[in-house]
Amino acid sequence: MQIRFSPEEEAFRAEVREWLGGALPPALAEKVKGAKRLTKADYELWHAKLHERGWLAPSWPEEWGGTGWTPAQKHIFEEECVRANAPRVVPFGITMLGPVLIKFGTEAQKAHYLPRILDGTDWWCQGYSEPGAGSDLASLKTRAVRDGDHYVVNGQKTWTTLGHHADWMFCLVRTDPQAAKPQEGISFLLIDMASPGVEVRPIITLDGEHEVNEVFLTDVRVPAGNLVGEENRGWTCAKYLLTHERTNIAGVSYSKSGLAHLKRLAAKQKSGGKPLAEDPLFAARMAQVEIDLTALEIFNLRLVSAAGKGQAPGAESSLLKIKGTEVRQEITDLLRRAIGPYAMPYVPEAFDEGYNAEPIGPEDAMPLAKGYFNMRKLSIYGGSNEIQKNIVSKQLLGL
Amino acid sequence: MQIRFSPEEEAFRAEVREWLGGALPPALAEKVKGAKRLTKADYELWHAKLHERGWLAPSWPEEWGGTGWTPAQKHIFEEECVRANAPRVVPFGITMLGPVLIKFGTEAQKAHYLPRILDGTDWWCQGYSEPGAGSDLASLKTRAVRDGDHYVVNGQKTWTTLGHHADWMFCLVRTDPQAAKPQEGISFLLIDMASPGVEVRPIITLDGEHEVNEVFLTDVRVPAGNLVGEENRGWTCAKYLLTHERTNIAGVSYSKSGLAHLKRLAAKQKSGGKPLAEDPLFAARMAQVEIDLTALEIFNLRLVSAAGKGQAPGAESSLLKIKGTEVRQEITDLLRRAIGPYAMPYVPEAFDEGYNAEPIGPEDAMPLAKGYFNMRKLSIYGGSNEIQKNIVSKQLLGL
Amino acid sequence: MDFALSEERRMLVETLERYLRDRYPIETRHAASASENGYSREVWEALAELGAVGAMFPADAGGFGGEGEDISLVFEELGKALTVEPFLANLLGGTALALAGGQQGLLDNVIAGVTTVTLAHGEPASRYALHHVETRAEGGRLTGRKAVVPNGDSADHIVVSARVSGDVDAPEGLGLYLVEAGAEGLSRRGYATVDGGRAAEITLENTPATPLGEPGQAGDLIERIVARGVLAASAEAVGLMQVCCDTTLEYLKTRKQFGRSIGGFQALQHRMVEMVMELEQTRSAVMLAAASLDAERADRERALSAAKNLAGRAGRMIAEEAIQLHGGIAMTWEYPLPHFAKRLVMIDHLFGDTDHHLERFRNFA
Amino acid sequence: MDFALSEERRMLVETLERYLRDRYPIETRHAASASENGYSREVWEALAELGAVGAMFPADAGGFGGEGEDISLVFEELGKALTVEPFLANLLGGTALALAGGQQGLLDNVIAGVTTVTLAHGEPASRYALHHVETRAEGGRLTGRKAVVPNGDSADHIVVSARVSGDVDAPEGLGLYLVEAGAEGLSRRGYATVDGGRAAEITLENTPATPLGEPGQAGDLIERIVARGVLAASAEAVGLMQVCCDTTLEYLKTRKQFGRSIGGFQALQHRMVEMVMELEQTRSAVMLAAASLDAERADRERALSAAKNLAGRAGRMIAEEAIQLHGGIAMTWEYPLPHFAKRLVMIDHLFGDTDHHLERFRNFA
Repeated sequence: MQIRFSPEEEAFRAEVREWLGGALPPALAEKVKGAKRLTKADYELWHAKLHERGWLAPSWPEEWGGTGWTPAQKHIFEEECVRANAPRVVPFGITMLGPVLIKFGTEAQKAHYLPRILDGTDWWCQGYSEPGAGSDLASLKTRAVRDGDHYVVNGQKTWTTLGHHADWMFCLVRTDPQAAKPQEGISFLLIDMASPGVEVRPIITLDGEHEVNEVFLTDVRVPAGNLVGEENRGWTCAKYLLTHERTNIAGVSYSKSGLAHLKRLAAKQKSGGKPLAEDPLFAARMAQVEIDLTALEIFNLRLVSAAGKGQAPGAESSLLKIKGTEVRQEITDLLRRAIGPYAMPYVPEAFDEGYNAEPIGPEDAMPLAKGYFNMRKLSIYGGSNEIQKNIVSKQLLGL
Repeated sequence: MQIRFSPEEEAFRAEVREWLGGALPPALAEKVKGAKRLTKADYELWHAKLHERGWLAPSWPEEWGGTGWTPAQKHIFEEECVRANAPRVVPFGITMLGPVLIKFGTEAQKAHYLPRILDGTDWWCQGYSEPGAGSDLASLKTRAVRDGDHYVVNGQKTWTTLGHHADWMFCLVRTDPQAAKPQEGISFLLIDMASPGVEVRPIITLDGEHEVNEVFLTDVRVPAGNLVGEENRGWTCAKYLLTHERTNIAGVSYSKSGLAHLKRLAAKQKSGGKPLAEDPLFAARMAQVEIDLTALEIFNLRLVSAAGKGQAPGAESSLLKIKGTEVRQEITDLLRRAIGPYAMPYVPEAFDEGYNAEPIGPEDAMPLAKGYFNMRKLSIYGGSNEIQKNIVSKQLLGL
Repeated sequence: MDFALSEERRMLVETLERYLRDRYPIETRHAASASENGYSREVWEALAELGAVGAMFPADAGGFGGEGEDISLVFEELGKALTVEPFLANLLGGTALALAGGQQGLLDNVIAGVTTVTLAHGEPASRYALHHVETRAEGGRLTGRKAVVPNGDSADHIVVSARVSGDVDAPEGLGLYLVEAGAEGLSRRGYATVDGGRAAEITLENTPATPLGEPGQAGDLIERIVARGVLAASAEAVGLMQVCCDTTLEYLKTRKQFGRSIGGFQALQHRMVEMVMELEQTRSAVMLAAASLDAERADRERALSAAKNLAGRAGRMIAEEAIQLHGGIAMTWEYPLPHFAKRLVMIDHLFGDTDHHLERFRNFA
Repeated sequence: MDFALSEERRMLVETLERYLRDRYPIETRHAASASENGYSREVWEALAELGAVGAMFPADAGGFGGEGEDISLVFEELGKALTVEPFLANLLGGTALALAGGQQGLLDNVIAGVTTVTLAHGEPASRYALHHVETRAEGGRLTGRKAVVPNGDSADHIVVSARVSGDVDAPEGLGLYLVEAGAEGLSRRGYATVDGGRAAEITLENTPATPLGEPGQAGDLIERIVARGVLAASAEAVGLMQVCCDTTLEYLKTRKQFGRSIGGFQALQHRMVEMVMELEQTRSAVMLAAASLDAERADRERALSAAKNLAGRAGRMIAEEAIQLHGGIAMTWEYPLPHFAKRLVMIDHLFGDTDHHLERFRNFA
């Protein structure tokens, strides 16, 4: 057993770190660090940088522009990107659609869409969730009816992250309402957001932000050639996508960044004349979550290592997701507690580029309570933690 | 709203306390305090003292020997008894069977059995649980078949507390296996433990103690006159018994005694040169459970007060039971932690009368780890906490 | 021992409940929150007229209540309606006026809803330390900074704590002063708060002020004012928790998933039971705190800290569980629940959080 | 990075597992526990022959392992079988001999299973303080009291810590000494422990002793010996947790209530998932601790304290949940599970409990 990274892996880490030092604009890293709002251009810039370096799509096969990295390398790469405060890569094209097209798409679909994902021509969004079908995808209601060489799509999608920036949406639609089981009769369709009948409406989240949307589809005509895989077999694509690349689901790197931030804050904040970091209860809470994170990181590496031997992560990745989100949420809770009364001010304009007023309260305090509430989503989306427990219970424990 | 006890109630408390000071032999109180084993004679002595004073059966109507106390008085009485380290009154005759007989028994049954409960002639035990039917009473299998003016009973009962001391057992038996619902077809029967075919076998619990038993019933002939209530309607008696007198289910007085013990120990134990009571983490854990207990006590009094106005405690008493057992168990956990390595010694003979060797470790340490394990039962018996949650969910929340 | 409400208090509660239910739907509340002062003057005046402000003060201060139970009942109702009107600010400022004496005319106007007052006590470096005051009082003029003052941007009058002498954390050497909103050298930076309220950073630069009571003797007064704040915040938390529990329970009953109402899933049922249990625990602790508000100091502070500790601990649990059991819809601004959850969690940042009061509880043992 | 076991270690684990499964059923274990020494000499010798003792020590001390991974693998297997044989005592005593040097002959006999040794370090007043030693060494003779010495009633040789100089809590001024079980002035009060093991209170009265290493310099040695104890106890906890989880899962699948297998109840499913999650967390922390056993001090102690904190915290949770999910049957002596649970909880009382190691973790940050 060798629990540490090998010299080769550490050399790779150094290479990534060095490249990030040059490629990532410091102003952009500052925005990410300060939890400022990112513009579409911010995302596009970073996308382009990664594409230029050839590091945009580590999970794709090399022939389509992938990197040929081992799971350990992918893990190191993601860890370093988070550590450097790089913007996240919007996952819908790269992480989600790409692997589905590569597995189920026609040669023509692959040749057309994959390069456009890489070069940033098409911004993709995801059309899975519907009102009334959160964690229960099989109950979706959006209908697609074949009409000549088109499908006519009617329905409503929701929680469409960054859909207001998107050119295209991949979408689950019901093509056979009479199918024996609800997850049969679903198809996987690619929809041009510029099509007549597509309307994107913002959803404002509890923290006052606009990141997700509703997408209304009214008599939207979609060419039959935009079907991926077989008609009525879209569930296969959806399941593949849900089980793909889940070793980084724990968000360990984000937790490490958050914990480092927490420690800096707690060292500066005073409580009863001493640094908060020396308050026995607060220090104990920080130490407890750090211990959990330490263990979680090893658990994550165990699965990365297994993936490196070709063992597909199964329901264990659900355990990672549950504990990972618990740890991240606990850290956001301690962050909001750390700043005491200064958790209260809420100045939405402070998160825009160009806001120059003096911050209220300690440095970096302003996004913290907002972040605490926003991060409640972690245990809800991507399959709620309750769904993950059901999966573990069934698949891993056989209950 | 008057959250404190009235002057009359406080006067009653003083009366109880004064009586306890005279009536309770100090050696017996010491045994209770030190978690020593109580002999049958110990229980009988205290039973007789209470009977002599007329305070043995506060929940019975005055005509049968009850006290006529308000719920608040009953509460105060129980609180003072625990505070004084009185032995508990074995509940099977007084708290359980008595009220059932008074409600459902014939005049002859009442006239025969009730005085014998009070004067200690009959020691009763409970025959409810069966192997394979812990919290699920309706699935019980013990059969009683009518044969002339007798029932012939075959089956097995378990968790029969102090059954090895008992003269009589009240028992749920199945008289109609063809009943439409499983809880129909059950009858409530009184069985003389001296009957041929009754065999009591000890169950040794995880802490090495003998308090509970299995009772095997083989062709036991029970006179038909020993049926309480109607044949096949025993479920009504059982339910009545389960919902009767539940305002003291939280065990607040026991928790208060335990907490006081914990504070004494933590003040004496040294950790890193200082009293453990000043260790910030340990002190925080003690304070946390004390806050929970403080709130629980008020919650308990709210229900006592409501009972005083004739409102029957409903599913709220299930909430009391859950939180009450959690608090008690947390205190036993802190007790075992308080004494550090000295939680380990296990000297069963130290809990017998007359053991005079020097204790191992700090005073009073020896029963603590044992007590922690024994008290796991609190959340299991009397309707497990899971069952209580089901009850609250259904009856209080309507889920 | 009797937990029933007196007839007068029952009527007050019913009046408040009816007004808020009928006249203060969530849209009205959001509009009030988004307005310049962050609350509705009209609602404030109407509630004052119904006696909700007067109930916070004893008869000898011109009110008709002022006991712990009055305060907790009012704030529980305010919590149930997610009220943003400046009750807490006026409870704090008004209590300062009432306890220090000498400003009955002003207090009468506060109780009548004609004018408003707040307390500017916390400072940028004080966190939750009860007596940490760096603001100096010299020659009847104040200089210093005050932090996160509730409704500090719109209050007509501000009671300011300032130090006459002593170290920054000493309970001795403190004074309370009345300052007019438009006073010379006073500047206010108002802002919204995460829970839909308003607060301000206040800077005083040689600002003229009227002493309330004996300068240098206010340490104990401040503790008793904050005690009322702790009780009010904890009682408001109970109201908020109640709504979070009720809303979640309703959602569990109506929301269908995998072909059945999600309230049928036992794991969710048991979590709902735990939420209700923590609500009842907090409610019980608040009852004890209310009954102990005028008890001797250690009893009072222990009961208050127990309540605030539970309000923070159970509050977080209930806020988080309510959102989690709802799922996505509770992440949207449009749905009322998350606003209750936000206020509930923010209460942990008022007058000391759950750990602060755990420590305080044991220090008063 | 590679989490696979080497071929040699895989074989060791399989050998141990097979022996314990085939030759050490719970009845054998109980009988061993109830015997005079509290363990089976025969089983101890057989396990020594299979290499389980030698695996705890490095080659230069006559063993063929001694790395963190060797120790953790052995103890995880011992935990899975609830072994009462004196592995921990001999790991501690043997490591003292190995690190101090000069007693190779004795150590060889320990490794061969021919003789046994333990460490008498803790004292009645030391609780979990690492260097609290009141026992005095003067003129090659020891006087003092030692508490809860593992297998201290039956060990042939006892390594005793004693103070040459310094305050009772000073890391400086400590020595380790070898004492024969029958030595003059040594008395032992042996007793059973809650988890089925044996321990002793040991009194030394001017007892002759052989110094191990340089007297006065043993502070660091003791930390390194205890480090191995912490790792062993944490790894044993993983084995115990595994059995608690497996047994409970099996019970959930087979036990019927209300007409269905109780494993079908979602509330219980989710709790079972949480148990497994904490098991995996602890297993992960123990892997890191094993890999850090020979790292520099802060890394080593942090990793060890993380593992021991989790072993205590997850251990309690899993022990309690395993009993609760079983219900009554887990309250009986006859059923194996509660014995695993008892040992699991008692591990929290070895070398510092979960709070002790939380504190230690942060002190090494």
